[in-house]
Amino acid sequence: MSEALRIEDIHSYYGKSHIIQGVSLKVEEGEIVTLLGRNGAGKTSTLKSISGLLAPKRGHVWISGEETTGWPAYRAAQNGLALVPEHRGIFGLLTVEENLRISQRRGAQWSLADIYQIFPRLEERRKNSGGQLSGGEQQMLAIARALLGGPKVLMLDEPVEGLAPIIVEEIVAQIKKVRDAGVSILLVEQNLAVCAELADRHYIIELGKVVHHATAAEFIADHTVRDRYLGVNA
Amino acid sequence: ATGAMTVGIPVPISGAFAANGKFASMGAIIAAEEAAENLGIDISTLDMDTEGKPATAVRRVQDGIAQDGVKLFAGGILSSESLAMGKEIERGGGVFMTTAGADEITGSDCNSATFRWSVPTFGAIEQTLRPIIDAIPDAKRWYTITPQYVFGEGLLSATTNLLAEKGLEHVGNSYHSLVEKEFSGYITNAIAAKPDVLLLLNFGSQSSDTLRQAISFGLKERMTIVIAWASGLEQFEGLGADVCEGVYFGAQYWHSVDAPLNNALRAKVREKYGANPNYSLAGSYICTKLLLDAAAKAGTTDGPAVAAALSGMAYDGLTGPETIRAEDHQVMKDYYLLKGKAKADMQDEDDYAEVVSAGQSFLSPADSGCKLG
Amino acid sequence: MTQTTSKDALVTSGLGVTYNKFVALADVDLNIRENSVHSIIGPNGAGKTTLFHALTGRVRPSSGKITLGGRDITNLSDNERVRRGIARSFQVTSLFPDLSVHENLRLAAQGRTPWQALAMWRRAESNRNAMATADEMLTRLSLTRVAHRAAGELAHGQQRRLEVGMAMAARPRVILMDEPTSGMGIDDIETMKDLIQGLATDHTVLFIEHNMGIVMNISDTVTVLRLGRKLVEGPPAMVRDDPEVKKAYLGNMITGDIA
Amino acid sequence: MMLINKPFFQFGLVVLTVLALPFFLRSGIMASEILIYGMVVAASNLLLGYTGLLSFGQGIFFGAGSYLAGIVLTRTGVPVGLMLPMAAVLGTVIATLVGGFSIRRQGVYFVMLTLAFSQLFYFLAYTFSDLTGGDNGLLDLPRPTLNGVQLVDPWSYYAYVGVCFVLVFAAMLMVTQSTFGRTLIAVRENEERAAAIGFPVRVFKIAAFAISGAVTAFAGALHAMLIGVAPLSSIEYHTSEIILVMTIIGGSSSLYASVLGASFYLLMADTLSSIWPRWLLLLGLMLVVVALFLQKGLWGLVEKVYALLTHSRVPPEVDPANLGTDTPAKGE
Amino acid sequence: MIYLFQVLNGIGLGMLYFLLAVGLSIIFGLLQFVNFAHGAFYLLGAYLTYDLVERDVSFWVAMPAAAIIVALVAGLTEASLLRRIYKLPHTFHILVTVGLALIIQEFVIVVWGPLGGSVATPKSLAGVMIIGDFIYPYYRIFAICFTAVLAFVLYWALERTRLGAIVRAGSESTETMALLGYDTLRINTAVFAFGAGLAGLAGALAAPIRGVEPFMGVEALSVAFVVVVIGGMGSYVGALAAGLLVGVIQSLMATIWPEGARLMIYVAMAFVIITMPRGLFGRV
Ligand SMILES: Nc1ncnc2c1ncn2[C@@H]1O[C@H](COP(=O)(O)OP(=O)(O)OP(=O)(O)O)[C@@H](O)[C@H]1O
Ligand SMILES: Nc1ncnc2c1ncn2[C@@H]1O[C@H](COP(=O)(O)OP(=O)(O)OP(=O)(O)O)[C@@H](O)[C@H]1O
Ligand SMILES: CC(C)C[C@H](N)C(=O)O
Ligand SMILES: [Mg+2]
Ligand SMILES: [Mg+2]
Repeated sequence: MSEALRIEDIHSYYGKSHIIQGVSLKVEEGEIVTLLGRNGAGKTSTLKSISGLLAPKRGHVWISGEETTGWPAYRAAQNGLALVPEHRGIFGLLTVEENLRISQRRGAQWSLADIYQIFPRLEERRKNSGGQLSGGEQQMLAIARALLGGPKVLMLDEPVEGLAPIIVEEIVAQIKKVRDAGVSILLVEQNLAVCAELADRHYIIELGKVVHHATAAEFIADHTVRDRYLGVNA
Repeated sequence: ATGAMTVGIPVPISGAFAANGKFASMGAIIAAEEAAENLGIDISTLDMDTEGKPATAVRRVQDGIAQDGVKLFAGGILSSESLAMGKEIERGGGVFMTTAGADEITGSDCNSATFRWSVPTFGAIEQTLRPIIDAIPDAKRWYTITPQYVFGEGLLSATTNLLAEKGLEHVGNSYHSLVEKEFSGYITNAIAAKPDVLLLLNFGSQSSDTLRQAISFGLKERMTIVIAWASGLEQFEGLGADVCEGVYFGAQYWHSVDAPLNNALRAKVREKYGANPNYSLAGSYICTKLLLDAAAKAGTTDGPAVAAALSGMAYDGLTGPETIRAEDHQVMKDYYLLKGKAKADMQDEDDYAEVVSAGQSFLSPADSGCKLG
Repeated sequence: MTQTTSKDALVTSGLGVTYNKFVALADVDLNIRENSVHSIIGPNGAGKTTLFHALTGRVRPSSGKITLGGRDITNLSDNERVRRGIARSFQVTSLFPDLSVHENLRLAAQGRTPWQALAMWRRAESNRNAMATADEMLTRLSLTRVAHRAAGELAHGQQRRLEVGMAMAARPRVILMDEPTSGMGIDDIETMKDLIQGLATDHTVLFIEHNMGIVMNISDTVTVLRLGRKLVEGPPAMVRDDPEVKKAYLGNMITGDIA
Repeated sequence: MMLINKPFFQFGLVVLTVLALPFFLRSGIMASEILIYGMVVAASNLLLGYTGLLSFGQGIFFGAGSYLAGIVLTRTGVPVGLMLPMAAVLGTVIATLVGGFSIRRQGVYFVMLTLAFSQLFYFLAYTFSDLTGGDNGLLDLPRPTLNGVQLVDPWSYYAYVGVCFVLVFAAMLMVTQSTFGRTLIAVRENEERAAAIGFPVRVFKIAAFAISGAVTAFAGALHAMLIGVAPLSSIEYHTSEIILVMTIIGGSSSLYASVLGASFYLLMADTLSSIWPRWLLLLGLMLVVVALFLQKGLWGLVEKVYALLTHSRVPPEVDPANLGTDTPAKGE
Repeated sequence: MIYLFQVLNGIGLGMLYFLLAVGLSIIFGLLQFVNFAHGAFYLLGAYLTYDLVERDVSFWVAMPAAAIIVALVAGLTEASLLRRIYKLPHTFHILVTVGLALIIQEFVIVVWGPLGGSVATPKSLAGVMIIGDFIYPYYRIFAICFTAVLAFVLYWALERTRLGAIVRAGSESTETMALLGYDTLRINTAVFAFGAGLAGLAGALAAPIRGVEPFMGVEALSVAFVVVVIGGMGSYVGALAAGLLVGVIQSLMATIWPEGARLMIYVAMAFVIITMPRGLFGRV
């Protein structure tokens, strides 16, 4: 089965408010796909619905062929689905190293050593508690943790939000490496430059619906779409 | 005779002294039924949960007086609640009979409405210690463990006086608070003082805990252990025969005592509840009984009248002939010294102890510090 | 010299902060001119937020001196400093979520005269100027429509605006904003940009920002921090072209310039 | 704000309660106790509901008040009219001390500190028995006298308490409506922000304690006169616990909720305990039920009903009043 | 000399207090949950031991059995009840656990009656050790050693293993734990049951020393709180150090100023929180 991730007609709610109103998308193996959209469009909620943090009321989710609809988050995770959430979810009381250790799972293609190579800053601060990291450092730690879990599918929610450009570049490069290691990636990002840099395909979501779908090339070419849905020049 | 009568039974039914409360209300009921028979009027008892707290106790009593027009009250396990209730009942024009321990009740805080059946601390110590001293003359060194409140203080001062009089050595005392449960520290003190006798002046579960821990420290083999004021049969049940064997207990009441009224009560309780009466039950029984008899005699439940009838009354009690002293409303009755039996020697499952001696000793009203008009 | 300082709203000299052993900020000298828009940029972990913490009195500086309008405030408590005219907005939105937007602002305004608030007999509404300030802020932030909604119910963009409004309501001389546009959509960013620019007329503005679009367009001065130290300081154009800065921070400018 | 939470309406309810109780209760003692605890619980509510401080120390102030009554009335000639304000002052002083120390920590640690203090004061009272009467407590407290007549009859004393109750409550309503009260709410909602916009948070917390202590001690004194004793049990940790339970059962979104909580608890305890000796088991069950299904307390229920009747907005599910105690202690 | 004895005795006491408190501390550490029912689990453990020994079950079977039963009861309670209230403010944690404590305590009275009872020390450990003037029961010596070993094993498990880190991580964000592939609900239940089980074990161990009575839980709870707070919430080492400290203070006071023994414990507690806000070893 060459599909790493596939979701069909997902509907999710927060209490009564119908936030995700029928999203379908797929990520082929080894692909990087981005999910674009304005604030509040439903990007994070989509990721939550896939990971099981937010149980969809309708629709289906397959992770590398196996249907995981309605699974609790921990099962999906054990099944190779990693989500790096917006708020990063660093364990403030654990040291950086402990944060990483508890995230290790057998068969992961990344060792602690690799991680420190990739994020030297984390090695410098490994004895600090997670709570003492700056915003950027926390983001790095969050991604590092996801990798240690040895994911088949990696979902990143605005991974470079609030990061300095130099770090952004590092991370972009890093994400490429991850992809090359055979991990399929679903990326939520507001920063078009980053998307353009990375993605093979794009989905644009608005008000909880996928409103546009394009390959990287089409997307670069097509200004009208970008203006319409993302209001870049607004 | 008068019409229907109600006796209020203000005792701790919930809380740390719940056990005493449970038995107390059982005893009261028996007394009420008896009286109902004899007097041919219906008599009811009204349980009032004091939760062992003076505040609650007083409120219940106030309500009893104001709502249900209750005038007769038999109960009060804890000194604090009994003292408070006594005052309130006097104000409310009722009459109160209690078994609580503090000397004040028929001493400095005595009042026209309050009577006390149980022997105060002075008598308790006299009747517990003298026989022991005679029995084991070479026990020269005594150590005491005392709860820090009036009841304990009373027992302690009586003890020191007696030891002084007998020229025996009081080698030390450890005070503890009323919530203490860990006594190993005090026992260590006692061990260090090398006494011949360890005298426990605390009450209820605290004296049980102290005894258990003392025994686990092997003190039974090294010295004589005495509990001056055992709470009665239920305490023996809690401790078990092995623990009690060879230990001396002072007691207000013992079910096997051969007195007409007691034999009758024992029989009644056996057939009604299939068990022997213990101190809480018996105490409550006699208090209720006395109140009812007096009320019948007075032809009214009105406090002062009943009180008058009680004062000076002489009757056949649970410990034999008993009289109620008019000057301070203290009942003159026997206090017992018991000695724990070995399991093997027990005749029946409640035969935990033999009665070593019984007798009466009371301070004169003058010395008790009671000023009753 | 003397007349430059007279123009300086906020001055730090040799300011340093260390967390346990870790040096987060070291001898930073800043001169923030009155009614200027002064932005702080720098890599994550450079010490920007820490600098704000030090300026507002949230953390004690381990060395150095802070003066506000010539008065030394280094040892004043955080609430003292608010009375002296420093107010801040937070990198992570921090409001009174269950209170109405109006009440949020009223409190912020009242915070200028906190001891008055100890009056247990005076009704809150009786403080005329606090009420007035609140209303004024509502219009300036164009939140009047939602004035009586609970702050927690607002959309992200509105919450960020209120966050800034809370700082403004204290009518401070110097207003500190920590990444006012973080997590905002492009359109919201524009509004925020204009708002900040407008502030400069009657406040001195000091803000942390990662969005170069804003930094380069509206700042009078830009200070670049790195590893807790001041790297470069100057007008946007100069900073933008500084090779050091490029290397240390901006890289190939893949953030921000797109907006 | 819902109509039923508006100050004038709440005051109406208070007055109504005082007038109505005599018709519903046979016992003037019980009625008086309800009013007295009503004050105590409202004072605890001022801390829990308005400031977000979960205090296990309320019993300290209550006991202090009743001891002061005991000492003053039995050992000095000071009249009741003077004794009551003295109690309030004493309460303020102790509360300021206890509060001042406790608020150095937040969240659970704060709770634990107040707990430690309540134990500490219990043992102080217990140990220094010449002042407090130790386990016996102080006996023979007289009821107040109005122009020569002593208020022996429960209902006449009830009237006396009723007047105090209405006055105290009016004062507390005023406090909660004042700038001060509104600032307390801000502190509860987001302490860090409150400090950042210029409020000396600690001062406000301590002030809240002071008021709470004053009212509680005042009530404590009234209670001592009600039962004629100043018992050790008043200052017990257990008393603090019950006060807290009443506060939560009542709910903390309005002051009157506290009166509701107090009445409900006292009446329930009174009936249950006469029905079944093991009534505490039922109480336990009830606490669980309240926590699961009645998080805004009885008053929350009233609000819901009212909202249904008037189709107005129902307030948020979890009582925001408690969020303050939710944030675990963060190190400064 | 006497002071030396008191210190030794205090250490014995302290180990018991440690065992009593450590469960509370662990539970708080993971769930940020103040468990006012902890004392009740201690009570239950003691009564189960009492009951089993009364039925002539060997103490050595009764003790672990009691602990396990308590753990099961606690686990069920967690899964069916407490689980629902973690999200709520502390207020409700306290309300529910206070309620739970009452329920268990009254339940004990209903089943075993309001009177207490004694639990005989196992034959093998009857008798006392005598060194010069110093007398100490073998059973208490056993209790010390037993707890000491247990303490060591626990320490290793909590601070040195990945498991420990997981437990501590869980205390911060269950959602993130889930994203990392951990079934947090199960972890919570397990840890709560374990913590309560330790309380039950403490009760079982204490039964032969103190006997049983329905209100032993209340006192136990307040001691446990003091220990946990002095040691630092959620800190394991803290619980150990504080347990010993409290034990020794209490013992020494028994000689120096007996009336004040309890008072001093709380003085110490207040003092520590004020001078060392996080307790001796607190992380939070
Ligand atoms: N926990 C929640 N409860 C209620 N509504 C929510 C919740 N989280 C998000 N929403 C709403 O769902 C909608 C989509 O939110 P979501 O976070 O998925 O958007 P997003 O595309 O991730 O936005 P951003 O780019 O700011 O992250 C928004 O309108 C938001 O207000
Ligand atoms: N409480 C603390 N204890 C120890 N170190 C800390 C603490 N807070 C921050 N730090 C460290 O100080 C440095 C500066 O942190 P700060 O939050 O000021 O960075 P920043 O410039 O705001 O980064 P960002 O742009 O990501 O917010 C970081 O390396 C951070 O790890
Ligand atoms: C019942 C009494 C003999 C003892 C009890 N503790 C009291 O306070 O009096
Ligand atoms: Mg999002
Ligand atoms: Mg920052």
